[in-house]
Amino acid sequence: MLDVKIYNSPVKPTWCPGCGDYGILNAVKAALAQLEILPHEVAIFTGIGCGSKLPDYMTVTAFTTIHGRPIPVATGAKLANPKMHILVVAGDGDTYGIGANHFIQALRRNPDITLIVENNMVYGLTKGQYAPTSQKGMVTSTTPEGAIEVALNPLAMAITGGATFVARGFSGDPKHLAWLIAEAIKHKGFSLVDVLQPCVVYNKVQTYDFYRERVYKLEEEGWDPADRKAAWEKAHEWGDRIPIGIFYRVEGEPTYEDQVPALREGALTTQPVGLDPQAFEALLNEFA
Amino acid sequence: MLDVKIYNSPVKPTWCPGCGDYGILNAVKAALAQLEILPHEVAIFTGIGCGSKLPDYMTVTAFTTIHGRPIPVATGAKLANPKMHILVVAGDGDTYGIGANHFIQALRRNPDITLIVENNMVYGLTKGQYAPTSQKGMVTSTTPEGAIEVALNPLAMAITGGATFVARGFSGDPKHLAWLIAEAIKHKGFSLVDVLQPCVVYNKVQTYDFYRERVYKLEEEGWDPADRKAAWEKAHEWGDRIPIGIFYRVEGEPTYEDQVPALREGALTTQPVGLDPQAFEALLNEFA
Amino acid sequence: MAESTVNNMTIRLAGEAGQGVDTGGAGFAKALANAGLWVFTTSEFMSRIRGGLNFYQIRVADHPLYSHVEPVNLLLAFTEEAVSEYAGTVVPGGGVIYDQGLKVREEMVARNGVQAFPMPLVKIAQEVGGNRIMMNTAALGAAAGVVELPFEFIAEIIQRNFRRKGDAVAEANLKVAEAGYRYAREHYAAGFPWKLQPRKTSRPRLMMTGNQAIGLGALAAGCRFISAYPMTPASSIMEWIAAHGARYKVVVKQTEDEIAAITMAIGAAFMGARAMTATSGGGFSLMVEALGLAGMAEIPVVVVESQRPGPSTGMPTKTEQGDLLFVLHASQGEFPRIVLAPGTIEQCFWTMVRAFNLAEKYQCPVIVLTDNYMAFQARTVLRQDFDYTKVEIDRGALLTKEELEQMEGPYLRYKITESGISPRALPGHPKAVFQACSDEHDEYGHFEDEDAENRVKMQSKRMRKLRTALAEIRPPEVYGPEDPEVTFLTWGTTYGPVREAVDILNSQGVRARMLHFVDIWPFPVDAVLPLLERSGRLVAVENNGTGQFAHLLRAMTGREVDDRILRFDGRPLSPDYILRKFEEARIHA
Amino acid sequence: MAESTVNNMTIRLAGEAGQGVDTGGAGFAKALANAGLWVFTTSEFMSRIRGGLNFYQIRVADHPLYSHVEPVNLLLAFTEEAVSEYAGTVVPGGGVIYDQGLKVREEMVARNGVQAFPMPLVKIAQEVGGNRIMMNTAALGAAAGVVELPFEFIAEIIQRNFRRKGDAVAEANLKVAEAGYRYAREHYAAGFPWKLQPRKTSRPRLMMTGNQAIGLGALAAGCRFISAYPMTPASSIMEWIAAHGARYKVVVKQTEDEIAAITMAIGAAFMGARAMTATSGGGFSLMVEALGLAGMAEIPVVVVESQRPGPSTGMPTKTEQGDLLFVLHASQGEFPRIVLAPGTIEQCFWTMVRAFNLAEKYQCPVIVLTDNYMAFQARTVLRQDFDYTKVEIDRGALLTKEELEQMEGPYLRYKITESGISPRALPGHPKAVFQACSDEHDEYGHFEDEDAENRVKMQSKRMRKLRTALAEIRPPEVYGPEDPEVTFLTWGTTYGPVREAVDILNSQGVRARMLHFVDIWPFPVDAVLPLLERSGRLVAVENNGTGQFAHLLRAMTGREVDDRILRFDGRPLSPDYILRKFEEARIHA
Ligand SMILES: Cc1ncc(C[n+]2csc(CCOP(=O)(O)OP(=O)(O)O)c2C)c(N)n1
Ligand SMILES: Cc1ncc(C[n+]2csc(CCOP(=O)(O)OP(=O)(O)O)c2C)c(N)n1
Ligand code: SF4
Ligand code: SF4
Ligand SMILES: [Mg+2]
Ligand SMILES: [Mg+2]
Repeated sequence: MLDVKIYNSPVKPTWCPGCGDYGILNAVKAALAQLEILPHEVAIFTGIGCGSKLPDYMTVTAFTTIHGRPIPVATGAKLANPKMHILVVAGDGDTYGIGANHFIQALRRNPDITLIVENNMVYGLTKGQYAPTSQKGMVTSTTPEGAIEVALNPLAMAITGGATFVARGFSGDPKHLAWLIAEAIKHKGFSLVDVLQPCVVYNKVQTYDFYRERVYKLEEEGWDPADRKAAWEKAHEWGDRIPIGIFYRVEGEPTYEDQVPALREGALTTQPVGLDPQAFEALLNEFA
Repeated sequence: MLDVKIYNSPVKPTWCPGCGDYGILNAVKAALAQLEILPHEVAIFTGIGCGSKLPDYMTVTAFTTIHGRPIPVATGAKLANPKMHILVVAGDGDTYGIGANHFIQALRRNPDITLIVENNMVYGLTKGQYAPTSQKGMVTSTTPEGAIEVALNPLAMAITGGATFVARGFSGDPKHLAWLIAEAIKHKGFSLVDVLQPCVVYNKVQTYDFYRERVYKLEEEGWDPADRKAAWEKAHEWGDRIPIGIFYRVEGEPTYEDQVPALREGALTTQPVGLDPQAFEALLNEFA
Repeated sequence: MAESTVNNMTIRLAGEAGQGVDTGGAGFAKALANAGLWVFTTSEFMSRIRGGLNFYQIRVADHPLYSHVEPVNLLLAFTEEAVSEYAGTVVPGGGVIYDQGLKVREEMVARNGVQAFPMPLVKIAQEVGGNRIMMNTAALGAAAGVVELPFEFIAEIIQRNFRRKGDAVAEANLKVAEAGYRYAREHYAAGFPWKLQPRKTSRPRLMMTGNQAIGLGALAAGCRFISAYPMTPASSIMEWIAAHGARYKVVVKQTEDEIAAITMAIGAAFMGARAMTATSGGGFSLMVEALGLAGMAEIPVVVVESQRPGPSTGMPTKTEQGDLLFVLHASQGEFPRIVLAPGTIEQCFWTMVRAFNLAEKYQCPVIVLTDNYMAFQARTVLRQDFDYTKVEIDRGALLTKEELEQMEGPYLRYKITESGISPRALPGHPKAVFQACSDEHDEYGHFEDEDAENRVKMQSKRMRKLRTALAEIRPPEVYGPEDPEVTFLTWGTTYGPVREAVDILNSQGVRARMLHFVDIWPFPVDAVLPLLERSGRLVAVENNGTGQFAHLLRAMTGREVDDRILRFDGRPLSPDYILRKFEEARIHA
Repeated sequence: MAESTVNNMTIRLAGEAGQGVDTGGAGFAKALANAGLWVFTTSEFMSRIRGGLNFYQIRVADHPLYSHVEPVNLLLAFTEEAVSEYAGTVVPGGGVIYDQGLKVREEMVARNGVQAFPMPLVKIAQEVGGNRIMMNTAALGAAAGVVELPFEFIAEIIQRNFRRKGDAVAEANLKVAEAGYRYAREHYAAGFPWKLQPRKTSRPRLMMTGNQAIGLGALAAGCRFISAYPMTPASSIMEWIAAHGARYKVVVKQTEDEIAAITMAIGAAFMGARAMTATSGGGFSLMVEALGLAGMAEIPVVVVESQRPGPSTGMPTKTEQGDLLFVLHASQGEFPRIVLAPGTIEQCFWTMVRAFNLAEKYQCPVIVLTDNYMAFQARTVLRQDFDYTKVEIDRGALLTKEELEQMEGPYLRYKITESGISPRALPGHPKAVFQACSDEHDEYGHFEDEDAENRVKMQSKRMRKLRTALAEIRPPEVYGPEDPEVTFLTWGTTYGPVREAVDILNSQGVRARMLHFVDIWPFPVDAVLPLLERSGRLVAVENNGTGQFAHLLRAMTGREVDDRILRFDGRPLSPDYILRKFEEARIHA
């Protein structure tokens, strides 16, 4: 167990007081400390949004990319250097809106990446438009008569798409969340931790109280995360009771990077750049 | 029942002899004829690929858009003029590759659009690279050691994502396919007909024979398409037996266009352009 | 006490996000407009939702205003940081209003002859209204008190703004404002030289922001469809239209991304609805491919590109004109597009009307280029300048039902014509069966991506539309004397700052002129050449780092500018800034 | 019989997709190369997988070739359509080989002195090889027979090409080829004036295509990562690298779209792998946003943009240089990028090596602009021109482990420096903890999207890299005499056609010169200005419809070209075309 302070940063968060992102920041730090992963051994990739500012408030290798694209950037990074721990931290807009295609494709690739989604069911940074996870009927600046789309179900999508680790956390319970994130990082393969994150400014429905009244922990009810079909069904539970915890987990599936022929001899980044002259001559011979 | 000949076009298909797309073309024509939809009452939107050339070989209103984008173009068209029948015809690359985000989002919007996917599990027009629906291990020009991604399951995705009509056809059985397409068009809401389409040049595994030996019709086995969970499970059946038919159907869900406030008084395209002067003055008053 | 200056000052409200800087400022500006004064507001916001430091700045005068200016006469500071950061912007003799409870060292404020106006604002709010959040209402009242604006104007705006929150809230706020007003008037008004006095106006005025004018223009033009994805500073265009969508029958769709935004609009336009999207540079980047689709398939679509500083995410809440060359050349291959960059609130409105007409007449994408500065600026304008009888809807060569019915032979969607314009039919009519096509095609719309001769014909046809359009492309506005010593070359949203700089220079005896471009592409080269001949020193003034318009001018005319006044620190150009740089250049020359 | 011309002719194979036009042509070309001849091939393919009409054309000579030419001496037509479409391209005295079984009217062929060479190709194939598919092997044999190339060269290539299909197949094909050879030699060789004779070569040669040279250059440069999405004409770059990925340890990823393609490459480059992507204009459109990310976050990434005719889907299998201004200005805001456009196979190779070096030295995106013409052309080149000892890997200011360990104070990823280059550290080292950032940032990489001063510093730092890079940007290649009457200004893949046109003009007594640009951005203005002073008539030669380079030249130098020779029908420029247009312009002038 490392001291979480090593991840501290001089930068003060610009999040609103009470924002659910604070709990996620603390949970990420706690999970890394628990797993004894040093700041240079992990790289965090984010998109753009309130939540995506997270690594700016840490001391850690990071890349704040563009809105919606942290997953492919992280995938390229993982393939270049599989030895680094790779986290993606992004908003629901980043992940299930503009970036949803990358999300879908990552599920079936199974790179050893942990995706933490700050799911506040709203577009925070752009001032409160609705999000793909907004519940039908939600009134926002772009849906003054209420959203007419059915909300996207990230967990059911992930399970269907081939994810090997699917969990949901609640930023109001950072300890539980830290445990989930640590489990996700330990998992070999792609892991999703969708986090119920209250946005105290723009989401007046899914508040701390809303969740506190509803969430319960799967592991406390003896949930078996090995059953994919049951997990899919469970992912649909959203009402008076909202489950958090690990919905689905399967170990032993090969990771993406494990299957790439070019990586058999290790990370690309540690090998000399350029070709062996003989290898080059062999290439030229193909054209002779 | 109209004469299918009214959809004929002077343009000769450029598809390879034996291509599964011929069967789909015939089935589309037959379904339209059966439903007595005239060429100007339907608009077909396609992407780019072998299959996406389909409306070029018909007499019908059409828009061959860009690779991956027929779904949003069609959605815009439907919202502008809900009276037109709207079909999207596109390749698996178009729909589940580059365009997968639009696919996912359309599922939860439920516009009254029929999506027909020419699923040959390969990129035909660009000469045989693997596709999102290619089976793991498939050897192509970009995967000389075999694809390492798990194939995307379009039906399970569609069911999970909120589709209200999910079916699979086989282009080697155009009669059955025409029936499916007609059912899909009749369905009020978003309908997916994923078509097993042999590519005789680039897919040497999923051939006509491969399918002929395996496909069976759900409706012949008394399948109940009302059960969403069962449909999701059924969508995973892929082996010695491959089901075709309607996996899932739910009627009565409101369509996207039905819920848009601005459309309550009918199609946008039939209304005069510009504002009533009094309405304009009322707007100006907001700034006074 | 110094002689007082009436109706010519700048007031800045500053504080954290969430403290009501924006709404308070807008309310105060509105009160001034109601008092018959001319108002110009700008603001600066951080990319965060709560906290930080934002300001909203109101310039007010007896005459129409086109720009903000930098010096502040009265600062309303809601936080300590607001005092320490912005006290330096206040001119000698000016004042800083702040709550006594803030940890502010009076000497800090009182440097350079600036007056400190500490007041018990929170106390007033709590005592009179019962609520410390009403502190900013007290401050607004205090500001009015210091400048001696009759209280009725503040009262009216409070009534209006708080009405929907219930009478009790309105009443409480009114009381708080009045208490603030009285306190300030009593303690500080006598020593404060800037005053605001109501004026009678004969011609009714409106106050609106750039993005509102864009939304209003779109509605006036008959826009029926907007699909967009939120992005500062464009978001409020969609939001404003959304608020009016049900009533004015406009379909408003927030999409999954900008690719869907523009392609949905293209689908709607294909069907015949006037359709648009709005975004900033990052979102426009994602629209690039579909822009070419509209070019090739000849779909009329209007794209508002509201610039902010790049590259990439850049400075999300700041301003820049860095995307000109980008939008001019975006997408592979060559196709006609029209680029318009309005310079005033009025031009935002009329440009949108023209944009929809030009899009349908030339069946191509029209890009309206604006930016953060324009999006958020608010100005008093004359109501008569938004005269709906002058709004003409021209749908171009759109075939009527009758024309279609009488048509002999098949309908050719992409008919080769001298003008390049092929008569357009909307889907749904039995005669209007055709294919729109992103591939090179024949006149019907069928794929024809082999034939060389057809290619040359089709590509030439499309490009001819640009030549045809040139006839109605407007020359730059010439402002200032004949025979200038110096000509400021500028475009888009810099209109106001440059115009005011030109006025000041002329008042100082420098024969300065402005050439301002709204219509940028197709480039009105024939109109420009004679103007360059008698330009004197030619100075490009642009809110970017390289002088993109100067680059374009040289490419199109060969003429290189003699100098460049550029700004790329995320802040808008201002008359002050331009004059400063102009002076520096003169010294160095 | 006319006097014969030795080793100077063009052979065209034409037929349906799927008939082996491509592989047969490439095999024949290789045989000629093995015979010590210089070869240049081009091809034209339809956007379909089977059927239609394609051709593959081989120009062969005793001296190095840089371009194809249009007139054909010998046509191998596999279908009736191939005869009817292309017989007109054959010069008087030339011949058309086709199967007797085709419905071809001999008079059709024999117009204008062209000779018909009907032969029983299918019969030969069936009798000798047992298989009618081998007809094209018979035709290739026949072609060699007519030009009297010793059969051994055909034999060798057949052995090599069919080996992997088993000895029996190779043997059968050999027999078929020989029978075709014999038949043609007996019946038609005497009357055919063009002959090919083997030459001894002292310097070993290679034959490769543009896309292969790009792939080879990438591997030589140490590229370890390519993520791309298929798009003609770029696809074969990824495919060629994929075929070598396992052996040469290059991660090759076909992605879900071009956005993922470039962003994955950016991720890999961030980690320290040399990374690239390759696409055509439509795909590049989708990469535009991430290009700016690479610019802002200072990530070295190489993007090959292989042009084809737009707008939009356009003509997928044809050629054009229509994307120059697009790639120069793509993405919002202003940031450094480097644009290189190789003109020959050799330049494709070396440009890729330079691209990776420049990307890492200046920590910015480098765009290599090529097109369909270059992608598919094959040429014999000297092996010595691919000398690996001359390949230098320069990773620029990349901090070593030792340097990092000795570093005092925190590592500043975006340190402000005079050159604009901030020393780069790769993630994974305890000292290399930093943030790469798409938002405006401070030296560490933290968000700093408010501060005006920091913005100016950072933006200026980034832009300074371009000034620094200018020192190693190469001037255009000057080819032709001093004191020219006419200068052809050209760039990228038009090198060969223009060079050969210049040669012909000079041989005719016209003092013509070529200025050819590989390095386009940053624009080498200082090197260019003196060259323009003594240019004579300045004529832009471009494979597009508007003269995009001429536009750029004027923007950068003020100099307008006197004339433009443009082509935008989807076909490449050729020496013949250039001379024809040059002559026309002379007549009209
Ligand atoms: C291409 C692009 N489009 C739009 C934006 C504007 N934008 C910034 S953050 C954001 C959405 C934020 O929502 P989410 O991802 O849910 O994050 P949150 O702020 O809620 O944490 C948007 C639309 C952008 N930066 N880039
Ligand atoms: C943005 C973009 N990227 C790539 C391409 C090239 N391209 C054309 S069709 C196609 C894929 C075809 O596969 P699919 O959609 O499955 O259709 P099929 O040809 O198999 O019917 C691709 C990658 C393109 N046209 N546009
Ligand atoms: S707007 Fe919402 S998500 Fe953003 S910082 Fe504030 S509370 Fe958090
Ligand atoms: S390549 Fe495949 S999908 Fe394309 S036309 Fe040929 S058989 Fe059909
Ligand atoms: Mg969110
Ligand atoms: Mg396919």
